[in-house]
Amino acid sequence: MPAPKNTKAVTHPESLKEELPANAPEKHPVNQGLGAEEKVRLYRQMVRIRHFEQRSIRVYQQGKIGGFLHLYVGQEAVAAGTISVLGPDDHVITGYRDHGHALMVGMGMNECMAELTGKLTGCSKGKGGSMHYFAPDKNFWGGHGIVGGQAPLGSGIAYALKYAGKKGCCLCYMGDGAVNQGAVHEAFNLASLWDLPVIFIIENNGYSMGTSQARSSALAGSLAQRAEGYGMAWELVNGHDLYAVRAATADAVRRAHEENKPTVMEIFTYRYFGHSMADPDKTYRQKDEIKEYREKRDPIILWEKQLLQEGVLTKEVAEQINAEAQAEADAAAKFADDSPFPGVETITQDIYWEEDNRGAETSGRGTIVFG
Amino acid sequence: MPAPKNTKAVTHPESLKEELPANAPEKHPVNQGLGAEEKVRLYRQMVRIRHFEQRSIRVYQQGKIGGFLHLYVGQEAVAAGTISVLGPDDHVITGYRDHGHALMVGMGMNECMAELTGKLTGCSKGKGGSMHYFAPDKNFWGGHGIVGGQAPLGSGIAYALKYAGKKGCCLCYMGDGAVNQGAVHEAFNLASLWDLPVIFIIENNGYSMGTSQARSSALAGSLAQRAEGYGMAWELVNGHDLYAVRAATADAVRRAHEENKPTVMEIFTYRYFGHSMADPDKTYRQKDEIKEYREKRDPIILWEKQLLQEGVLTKEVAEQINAEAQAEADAAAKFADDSPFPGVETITQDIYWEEDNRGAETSGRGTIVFG
Amino acid sequence: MPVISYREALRAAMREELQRDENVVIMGEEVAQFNGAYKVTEGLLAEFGPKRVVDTPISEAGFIGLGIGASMLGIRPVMELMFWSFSYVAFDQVINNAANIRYMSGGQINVPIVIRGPANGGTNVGATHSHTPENIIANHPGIKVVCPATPYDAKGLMKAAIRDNDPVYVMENTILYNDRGEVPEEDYIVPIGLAEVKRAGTDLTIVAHGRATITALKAAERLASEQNIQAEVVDLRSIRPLDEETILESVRKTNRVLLVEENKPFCGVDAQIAYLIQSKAFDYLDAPIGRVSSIDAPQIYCKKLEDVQIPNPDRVIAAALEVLR
Amino acid sequence: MPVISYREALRAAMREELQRDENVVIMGEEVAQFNGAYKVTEGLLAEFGPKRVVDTPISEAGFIGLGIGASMLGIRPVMELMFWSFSYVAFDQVINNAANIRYMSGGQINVPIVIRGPANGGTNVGATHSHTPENIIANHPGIKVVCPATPYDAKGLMKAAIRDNDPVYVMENTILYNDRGEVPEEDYIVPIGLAEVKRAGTDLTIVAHGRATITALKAAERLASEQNIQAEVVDLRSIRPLDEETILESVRKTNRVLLVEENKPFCGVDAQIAYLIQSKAFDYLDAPIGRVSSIDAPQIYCKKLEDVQIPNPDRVIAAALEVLR
Ligand SMILES: Cc1ncc(C[n+]2csc(CCOP(=O)(O)OP(=O)(O)O)c2C)c(N)n1
Ligand SMILES: Cc1ncc(C[n+]2csc(CCOP(=O)(O)OP(=O)(O)O)c2C)c(N)n1
Ligand SMILES: [Mg+2]
Ligand SMILES: [Mg+2]
Repeated sequence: MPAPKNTKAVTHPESLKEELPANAPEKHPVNQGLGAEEKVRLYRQMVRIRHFEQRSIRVYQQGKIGGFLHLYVGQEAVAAGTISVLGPDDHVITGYRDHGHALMVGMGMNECMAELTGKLTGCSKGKGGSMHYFAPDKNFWGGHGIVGGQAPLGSGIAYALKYAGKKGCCLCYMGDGAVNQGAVHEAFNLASLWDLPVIFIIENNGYSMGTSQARSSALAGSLAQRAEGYGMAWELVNGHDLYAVRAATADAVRRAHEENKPTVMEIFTYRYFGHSMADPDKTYRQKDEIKEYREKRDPIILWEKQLLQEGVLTKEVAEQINAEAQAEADAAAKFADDSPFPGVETITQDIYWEEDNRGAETSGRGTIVFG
Repeated sequence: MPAPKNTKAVTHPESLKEELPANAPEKHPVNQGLGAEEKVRLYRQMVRIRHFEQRSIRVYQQGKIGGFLHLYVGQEAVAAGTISVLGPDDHVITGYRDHGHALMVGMGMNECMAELTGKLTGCSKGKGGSMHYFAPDKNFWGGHGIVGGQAPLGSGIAYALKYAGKKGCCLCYMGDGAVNQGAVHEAFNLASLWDLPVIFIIENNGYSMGTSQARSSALAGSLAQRAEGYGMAWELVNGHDLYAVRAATADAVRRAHEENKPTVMEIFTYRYFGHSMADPDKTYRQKDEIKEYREKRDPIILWEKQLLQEGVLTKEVAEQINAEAQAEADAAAKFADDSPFPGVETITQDIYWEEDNRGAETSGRGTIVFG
Repeated sequence: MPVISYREALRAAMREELQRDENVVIMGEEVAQFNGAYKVTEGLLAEFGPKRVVDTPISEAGFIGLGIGASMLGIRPVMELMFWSFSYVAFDQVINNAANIRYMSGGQINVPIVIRGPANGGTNVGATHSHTPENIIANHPGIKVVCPATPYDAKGLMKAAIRDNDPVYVMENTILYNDRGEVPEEDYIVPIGLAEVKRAGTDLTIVAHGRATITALKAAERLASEQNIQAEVVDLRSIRPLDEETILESVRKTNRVLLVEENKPFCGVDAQIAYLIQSKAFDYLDAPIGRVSSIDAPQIYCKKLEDVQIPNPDRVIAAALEVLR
Repeated sequence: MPVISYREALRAAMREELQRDENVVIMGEEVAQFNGAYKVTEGLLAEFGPKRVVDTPISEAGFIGLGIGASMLGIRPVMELMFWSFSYVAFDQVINNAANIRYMSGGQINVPIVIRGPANGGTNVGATHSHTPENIIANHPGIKVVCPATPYDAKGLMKAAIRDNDPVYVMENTILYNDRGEVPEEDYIVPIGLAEVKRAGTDLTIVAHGRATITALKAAERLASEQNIQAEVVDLRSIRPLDEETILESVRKTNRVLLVEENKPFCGVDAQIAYLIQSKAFDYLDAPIGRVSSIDAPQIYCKKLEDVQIPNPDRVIAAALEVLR
């Protein structure tokens, strides 16, 4: 087993007080090779995620989105950093807090916003909703609502890649609370036993709904350290630092591509909003804690500072990028508004491939769908 | 986390070549305090388990037992060693390979044999069978057929003991293959998070059906070491040595009683027969391996030798004990033979407590059972 | 009588039983410090403390199995599933361990556990979160299943469930949580296994359970005012045990039946009721039994369509008229 | 035509599909090196090697979820559950992930997985190992369920299942594994969603599936020889999609119906069939629909009683005579 680099346990809110020791991630080849344009592009991508979500809050408050809306605000560097190092044969699957990943794999704000409002133009034709975005054409396999349920699927995607002889891997995201689901443990064992190119990414934002990590998980040091029990490599990562996220991901991707070996990455991050829009966020953490993270650890502010310092970004360009992202989000909201709802007949479509593609050669005649 | 004593990885068939390092378990207080009579009693108990099971093979071959019959032969020191250190508030739960535990908690051969043949006089009135023995009056909560499904139950028994303020614990047994079930992982986390007095005992006999441990479990060192990921104490134990089993169990029981802390014990043992009577045992291990274990590691032979050496047992007494056990098993087979089958009316009994105990004050009137 | 919400009624039941019996423990995700994902358990931690009201990790198989184990020794756990949909990750524990241990032990052990939480669609959360498993769970002997439709029944059935010595699964409905109704302050239970005629009528029997009862009652009012049709509405309340007699009595009176449920139709509860009625009241039937269920597709996200997918008064009325044709 | 066993028929189907399509993978506990717990996959590892025939740890949720994930990318996994009873520890994967992903993705993804294994009682292994979940699984739209009763159907349905682009769950029966029958060597499939009249008759329709079909056929022979009653036996073969037309056609001819299944009765498949028949052939029914299911208790261990609990020809004949009274 490769020796893990950061074995120090850092949990919330300690990660506020003390940053994870980092091995000069900016010097990592994956970051060294980054051009100015790409750095600004990463900034733009994070900003777009944030504006999309902030705009979705308003759409929700207007009553146009029902059900759940789990915001990613504060966690942008995780999706941006991890997905930005992927190649054409690398794939992504995640839980219900999926907007950031969706935009990063290249889904458009329009189809994403329209999905939230249940419109026909949504990425899932209004059938999946916020928790269930999908874009297989962009190697994005969802958006899954059952906590931890995507872990076996992610291993399966990796299995298929290996089976087909691709040099690819699957990033499989989950929350800190998800790690206590049985399916995750079974997926860990299978991934390590069969040498699958899957990277389990624990987005540790300190809480599962209203439960702090300390109240949900028994630990020796960190959640990722459980990987040791399966002989799997693991890593703790500062999720507020884009360079750090990219560096660690690049190492894990290399391990997957070259050795077909899985990794568990635990990325420390933070969500500013409640668990979902339905969470009044009053019982389980202090407003001060949120404020401190916002001020000291905001991944976008930190990256902006970094780029300003490096001289690849100016205040003006940053403002312009923000203005464009806001305009794009506004346009997406309008697009969603203007889009039609799906017709009643769609309720019974997309259930079975064989029904949707029924032709002369389809031989079954059973009644599949009845009203 | 208490430092585990044996961190050396020993898996089958290495455990044949090399014994686990032991810290002179015979000197452990729990063994030092053992009188001659008690030592002979332990011998008798192991011998009784073996004769019961060997007799059950004949009953099976006579066609009087159907379904599954999972034999414990070879593993006797595990049940004998662990259960012999328990007190009145300590409880036991296990999987389907449950005959050894059942006899050790004090269940009679008669009710056990009659259960195998589906008789009314069986411990579960012929309703549970080989995999589902129960004796709550003896703190024995089964006998469970779904691999790993008993792990949460065992934690729950420990939870109840703690809730009621008892100084007791629950021994929860499972096989080496069971550790890869999600429910086991969830139970591990809960037990450690909530400080439950449960002792998970992995009876590592090297195989889950026809799958060697190496083909089912990804490991750093040992299965028990996974406990570390939950901040739980763990221990590797030589299951062929009764003193070693007792010493390690006594430590874990103390930890449970005094600190309300769980432990994972991995006990190396071996089964001589196939997975169940239905297993032709031809594909996954060599006959030589079985022979070597039988000759070099048989827990009963080793204990007999030990006691002969200590001078607390003579060849004659040993033979007499064997003869008595055999006679007892023969009598149990006859008892089972002579016992009546349950009547058809019993099919719909024992489903609901409220039905079985329906009285004037029972207010529901719904039809619960229909033919 | 005080008028309180369905949510408050459930909470009152739990509070009273926590007071009455020191072995009652409330357990589940976010039930304690967060005051419940739907605030059903609000205030219970403050009143009873952390020994009696316990937050769990997201480990449904683990904590439900733990509750079953504890119940074998006499603890009476009342476990919240944030959604009954999540019973699918704990299905083995929910079925095998809760339903079979009494039987397999020849009656030596009983499992007095309650599992409760919402089991409904209609809240715009998509297919994974909108299962209504009363039928698939009630398929298994050894388990009891109740689906209260009103605050009165919610409290009475919950108290009966907690006192019951068998596993009782209470399937609530988030859309009903704010519904208000009269609920006595005195101790009472609604016996498990008793249906109730929620509206008397002569022309047609509508059998429903859970929120479908409310839908059926609305439809019945409109049938009366708009069409002068008097529908009798039988609320099952308890799915298993099932009160066959109350159903059959009504059918023998009206001779026409419409079954309404929010379940998916294939092998739904109403399939069983249809079998029952044709089997035991065949000669009383003047027309085929009608049925309104959720449209047979995974639950759709789009709220506008989900409101069509789930039975609504319009669909019930149309089906009733069909049965009366 | 060669006469082979049900077991061999299943194996032949898998072997032929392994040869035909390099994306077909056999996976499950003990399917490879051990040659299958029931020897259904015997010889496949030797013939196709460890890339195509894969042993798994005892992690049903894990490996079935893995299979579903792989199937989204075009692998066609044929997963063995040693018992369908063990689907309960994988229920979330079996239902939510397999049945809903196509729908929730707006049709962008399909899940061409097959899950197969025995789903039956009658083998003296007790309640936890004797579930027959065809009804509870078929309750969920998005899934297909088939229950072959003969070697011919076993091979034809298995091949159809593997070629199908949707999740198809094949529920076999250990007691049938040694049954022998004629099975063509040429390539053929039995279309999913087609019932078959396995015995023509005029006096009574018996609808059955799985091993209950064999029981029904035995009963029908005895009814003919002992009572001169000609029963028509309709074998559903496919539970979902359900071939309503074949059932209704038979009912319209005989006007009397008996439903036989090994399932527990409450919300069983036959509850749904009863609803269907009374709904669409109400005027053709001369008597209430009869029903024989397993006696409604957890599966009993005692073999002598289990043989009574499960439908047998005696019980079927008695019920048939009742329907014909
Ligand atoms: C099996 C299951 N149990 C419970 C839930 C309800 N639920 C949704 S998200 C969540 C908290 C998850 O927390 P975490 O894994 O830390 O992810 P985060 O929300 O912080 O991103 C819970 C309890 C669910 N969706 N699935
Ligand atoms: C969930 C589940 N999957 C599969 C099985 C079938 N099965 C019974 S025992 C067994 C092997 C278990 O091996 P192990 O845990 O090592 O225990 P051992 O039999 O060696 O005592 C299997 C696969 C089962 N009973 N339950
Ligand atoms: Mg979290
Ligand atoms: Mg083993």
